[in-house]
Amino acid sequence: EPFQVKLHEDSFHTYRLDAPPNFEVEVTKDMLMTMYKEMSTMRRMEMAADALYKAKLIRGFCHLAIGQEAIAVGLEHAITKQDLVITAYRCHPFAVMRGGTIKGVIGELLGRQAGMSNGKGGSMHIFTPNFFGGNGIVGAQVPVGAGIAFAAKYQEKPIATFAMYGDGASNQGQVFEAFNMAKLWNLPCVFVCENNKYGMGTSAERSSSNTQYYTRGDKIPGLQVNGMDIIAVLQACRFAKNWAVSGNGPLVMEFVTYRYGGHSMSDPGTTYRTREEIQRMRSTQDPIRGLQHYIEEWGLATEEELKKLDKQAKAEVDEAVEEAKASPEPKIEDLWTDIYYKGTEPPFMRGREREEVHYY
Amino acid sequence: EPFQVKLHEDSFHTYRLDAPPNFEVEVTKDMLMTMYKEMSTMRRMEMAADALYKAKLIRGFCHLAIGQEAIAVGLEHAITKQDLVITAYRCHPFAVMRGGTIKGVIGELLGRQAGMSNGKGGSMHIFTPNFFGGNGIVGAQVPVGAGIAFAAKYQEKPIATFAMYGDGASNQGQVFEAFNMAKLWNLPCVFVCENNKYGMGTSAERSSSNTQYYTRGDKIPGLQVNGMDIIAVLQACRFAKNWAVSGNGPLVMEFVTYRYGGHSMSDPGTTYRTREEIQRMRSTQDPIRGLQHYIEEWGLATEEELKKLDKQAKAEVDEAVEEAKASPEPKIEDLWTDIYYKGTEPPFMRGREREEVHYY
Amino acid sequence: MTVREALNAAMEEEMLRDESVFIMGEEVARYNGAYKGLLDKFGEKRVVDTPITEMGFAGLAVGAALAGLRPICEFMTWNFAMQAIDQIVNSGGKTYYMSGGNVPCPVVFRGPNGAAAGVAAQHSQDYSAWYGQVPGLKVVSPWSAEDCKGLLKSAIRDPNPVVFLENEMLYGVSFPMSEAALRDDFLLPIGKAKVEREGSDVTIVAHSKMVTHSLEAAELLAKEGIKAEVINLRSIRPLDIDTIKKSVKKTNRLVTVEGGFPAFGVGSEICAQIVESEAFDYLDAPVERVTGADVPTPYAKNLEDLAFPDTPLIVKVAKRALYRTN
Amino acid sequence: MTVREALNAAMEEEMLRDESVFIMGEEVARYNGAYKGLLDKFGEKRVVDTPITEMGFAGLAVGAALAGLRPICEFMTWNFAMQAIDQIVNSGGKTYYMSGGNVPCPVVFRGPNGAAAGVAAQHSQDYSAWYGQVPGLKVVSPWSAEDCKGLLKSAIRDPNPVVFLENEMLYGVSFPMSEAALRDDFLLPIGKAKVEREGSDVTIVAHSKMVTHSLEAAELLAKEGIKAEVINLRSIRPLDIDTIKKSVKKTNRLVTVEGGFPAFGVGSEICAQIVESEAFDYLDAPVERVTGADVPTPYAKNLEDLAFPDTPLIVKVAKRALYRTN
Ligand SMILES: Cc1ncc(C[n+]2csc(CCOP(=O)(O)OP(=O)(O)O)c2C)c(N)n1
Ligand SMILES: Cc1ncc(C[n+]2csc(CCOP(=O)(O)OP(=O)(O)O)c2C)c(N)n1
Ligand SMILES: [Mg+2]
Ligand SMILES: [Mg+2]
Repeated sequence: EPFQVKLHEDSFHTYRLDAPPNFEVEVTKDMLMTMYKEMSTMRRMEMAADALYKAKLIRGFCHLAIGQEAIAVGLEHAITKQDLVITAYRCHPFAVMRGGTIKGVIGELLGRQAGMSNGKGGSMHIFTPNFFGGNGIVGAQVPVGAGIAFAAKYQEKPIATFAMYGDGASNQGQVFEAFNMAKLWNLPCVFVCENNKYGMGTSAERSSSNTQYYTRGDKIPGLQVNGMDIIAVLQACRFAKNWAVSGNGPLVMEFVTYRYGGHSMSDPGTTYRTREEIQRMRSTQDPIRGLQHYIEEWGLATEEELKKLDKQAKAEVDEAVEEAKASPEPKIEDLWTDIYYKGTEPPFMRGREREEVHYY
Repeated sequence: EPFQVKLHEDSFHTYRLDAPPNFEVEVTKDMLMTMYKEMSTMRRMEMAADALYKAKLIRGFCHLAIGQEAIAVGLEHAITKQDLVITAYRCHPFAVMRGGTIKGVIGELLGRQAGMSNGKGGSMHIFTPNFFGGNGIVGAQVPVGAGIAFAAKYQEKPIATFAMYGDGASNQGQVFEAFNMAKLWNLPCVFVCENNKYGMGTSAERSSSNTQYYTRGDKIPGLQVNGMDIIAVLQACRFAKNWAVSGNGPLVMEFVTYRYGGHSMSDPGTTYRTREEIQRMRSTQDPIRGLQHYIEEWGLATEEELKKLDKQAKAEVDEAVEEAKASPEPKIEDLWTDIYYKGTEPPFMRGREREEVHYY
Repeated sequence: MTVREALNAAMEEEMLRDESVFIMGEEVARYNGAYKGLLDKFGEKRVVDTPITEMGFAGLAVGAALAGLRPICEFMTWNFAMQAIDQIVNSGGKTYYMSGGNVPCPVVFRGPNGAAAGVAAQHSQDYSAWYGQVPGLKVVSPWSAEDCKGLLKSAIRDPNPVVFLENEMLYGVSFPMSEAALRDDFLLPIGKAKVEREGSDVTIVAHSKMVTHSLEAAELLAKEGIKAEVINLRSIRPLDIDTIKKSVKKTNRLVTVEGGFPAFGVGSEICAQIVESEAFDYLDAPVERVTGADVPTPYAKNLEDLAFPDTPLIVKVAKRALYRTN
Repeated sequence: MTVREALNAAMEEEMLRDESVFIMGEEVARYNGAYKGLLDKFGEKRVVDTPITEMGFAGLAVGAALAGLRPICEFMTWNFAMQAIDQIVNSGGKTYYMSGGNVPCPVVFRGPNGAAAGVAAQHSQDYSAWYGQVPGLKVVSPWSAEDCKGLLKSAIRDPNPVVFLENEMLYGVSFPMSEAALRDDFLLPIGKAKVEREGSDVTIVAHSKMVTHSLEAAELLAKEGIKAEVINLRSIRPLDIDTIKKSVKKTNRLVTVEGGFPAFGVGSEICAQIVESEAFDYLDAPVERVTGADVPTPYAKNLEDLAFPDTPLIVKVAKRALYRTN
């Protein structure tokens, strides 16, 4: 039951690439419905986080990906569980899509034992066996991602590594250092810029002398993708994965996307951009509404059927939130675990004064 | 008595530049003779350093610019004393050309009071009022150079800043960070890559995924220059200076050059490249012989007259070496000066044990 | 006046006074308006939003300083300044010496240091001791609004590179300001500690936010008849050991308090210097260090609470220094 | 066997033992052949010359470790690692904790630390205390060839990020090797100090090159009838305070010796921990710190000589700890 759909001609732009990905995309109804449901769930999860933050149950930093759902979801449908992904702090949907759970993510945000990092990492630091976080230092994850790709090549695994970063992060010197090594050594690394137009309050043009992020890899070919169209994302990620595992070396991929909310929970998100801009993006580019439109247009499901999925998504998230809330705080002794690998700790570690000493 | 000469058509290559510098160059006999003499003197000075190092009078690191003389000398004839220059550790000729003295450089290498940094900096750290060193950390001087250009723009001074770095350094992330800010803010900064083909033992192709260094500034225009032809260097630097002061923002300039000796005194320089390669460069590309050839071809002076200049150069250097050698070591109390600006020191500083205390 | 207002006032006054002073950093100009006033007053030439390139813009600030400007280079937090630490230490801190005194570098690096609430391990480190180790740098760690105003103004005027370590959790805290501190010629000397509270029984030395806890602890101790002297260190380098020694000679007991990791920290150095000095003979109890715990900062609130000193802990340790156990 | 040979042997043995071990860094493969043998034996896949991009390749090493390899990431010197310190500390040192123990990071960062001869301020810093401050890292500072072999092998096998601080001036120095140390199963435990020379009058604790000077000093002291015990610290984190305490209880005097800056240094921490411990009561004299001077390292020989401890200085301070002045 796979069938072909055709992407809008503006979906891709290329740089030093012989040909863009095929505009004819093979999909199945199942896949599209699943992607719809997953995007809807991811949005619900982020909205739940928003509410929990406002209820003061989540502390510190919390960066939501509302508006950017097509990327985490579309990517996952194009790659396998063996492929590897790393990103920055805006990581919740990736963590869930890559083998985590909503309960695990929300639990982490709440700082509970159910959290995927046992409550020790918080919003920015969530990992799964094929997802290397969740990293708090802007840009630092990019060479780390190149290293993951280096390991894959070294171990001769036929997989791709996706190293993701933002438009703001794209100017960090270590991103260029990673590009250079990846190209020199032909690493199977896909560098992925999620260009959501702003790094905190700084618009792309004010941070980057070249805002065509897909062209910034110098000798590395580049591909710009409409990151608000999940089918374009899917097709681009299939292309990128195939590119990497075929021995072509690195690729720089740019998803043009948008975050609806502020940079983090403490940012209203409206001092450096207009409300109209946000409203326009929401109403004309939304990835979930976009896929809904396709599904309905292609007669795969009705609005009611999709609404049902939305409801399921909400129920799933609500349940996960309740479960996460029910989870206790980390055990006090866990202050001392995971500093060093179990069994290789020093004999003891010091607390805040000489009598607070933990012996292993 | 100025006259026009014509550069070889291979002297320049451009990137995102509408037109290369004019291949017709205006020169005078005086200027050419001076440049000849200066290159010859710089080479003598570096050879003197080589000998002093081998005699164990110079310690630590010592990086010589033999083979690369056309750059420091050619640049100086294209710019004014108000323009500003910063480079890495291979800095002796720049220090002299920019207002220092041979005695001051050799004195610094010997660690004497006559040294331009009073013996405290050594070979890598020599400064003048319009030359900001002499910097030991590969690549770090590039954003510093952008900052110098930033200051010039801020102060509305009609000058150019030349921020120099090597082919090895060109991969450092902070070089790209500096490019980006310079382009964003339209800084009057000329980024100058002295591509001498190797960073220590690593050839350009093994360190850089793109070895056309003049094309690595992305949106910044670039100019590649034959760095072994001092007239090409001269013309390119005039162009670059004019570019910067005309409000065009940054430029990336690459001088293709060669170092004859090892990376530093501890490197024989023959394990990672062939003796034939070095011999070929010396015999076909030498900047001093090249200028000699022009001078003789254009009938400006005879071989004997040039030999006389060489002798003068040698005598000058010999004398400076003797003077530098006669200079005493720094005063012991100077261990404590220049840590903080005079008059703003802490009341005291600690030596190696509690009784070694210096009071200001 | 809040600490944030005091910092803004210091910058504004110095920018008015000296054309060559400017501020640069991430989101210093347009974002949610922490410095909106400065941008409006001085424009984008002197209030410069940078890309997220710490190493690059710190290097740029150093270059601008070498060339005659007086940059105030802000890091969103000092954690991110780790990316720029080579520029701060090697280009900023050592050039004056290496140049034999030819090239001064009058730059201020500033931003919040240490932990904020709930921001986990990568965003919570205290760098006082690292920068404090480097000759050529001056390192300031202010506490109150008065500290911030007087010391930041001095830092901007100082011809040396100054590392200015603020505390995120103090930004919104209000402090009384003296008449003098409100004036635009108010300067505090870098390298001088301040006795915030006099006492005769035990000396508590702290810096930054830990001064708050130490004063609270002193208040609680007073209720039990213990007179604690609280010293606000203000500067990490130069370290005002004389003020501490003088106090120790009076109280004969010393407790250091800091939010950073315990090892190789501020307390360790103070302890070592006291032990080395004539004040050693005045000690009636071993020097006690209260510090952050030796763990990467955990996110969860209950663990985080155990990672940093609080008032009761200082009380407990101070009493131990007095051999009183309850 | 020289220190350089010992380091090479450690790497070669571990590379033979474990396919996932590889070495990367600037000029580790082709340049003048410090590791020529390794390149010939293991090829360019496992002996990787990198571009001069410290932050990038340190991050790459961390990533490779997270993904299951065991990288040995060499810095040409630790001074250049300042550009990479964020990757070492934040990505390398904190990920295991932040992931709740899900993502270990078995990487070794190594290279020469502290001063070499005549290389001036930017190339001479000692980073022991900085890295030593960070929970999540292990920090080793070996002295002899045996130290280097046994500790580097342990570091490579350790599932935690290890910072391995060598000394340029020791590379060419030969040390005797025990039978056991020559074997390929020779491991030394990270976190244990070694008593290099027993004595009963004064304890001298040193690390890296300062162990050489301390042993020389002990020899000279012996001629005057003073029996110095010399402890080679070997590890900076964990710091083996128990071995030091034991010695202090015997000798009642403690002198620390290091090449780094004095403030917030290794000696400061040892002093603070001793003062805090029961060993305090055994001290018959204040703890003495011998350190590098508080100056950016000068180039000129006569000044450089005054910037670092030497044997006579240690003798002098040890005698002072014994209240003997000649
Ligand atoms: C090295 C570093 N500098 C600054 C920050 C603070 N910071 C966190 S996110 C951010 C903006 C990043 O923007 P972008 O890369 O576009 O990602 P987005 O938030 O849009 O997803 C900044 C400045 C940081 N975490 N790390
Ligand atoms: C950050 C840093 N890494 C490494 C070094 C060691 N090092 C000094 S010079 C050099 C090679 C630089 O090559 P290049 O930039 O081509 O300059 P060249 O020596 O050819 O003039 C290296 C690796 C250093 N000084 N700083
Ligand atoms: Mg963004
Ligand atoms: Mg080179």
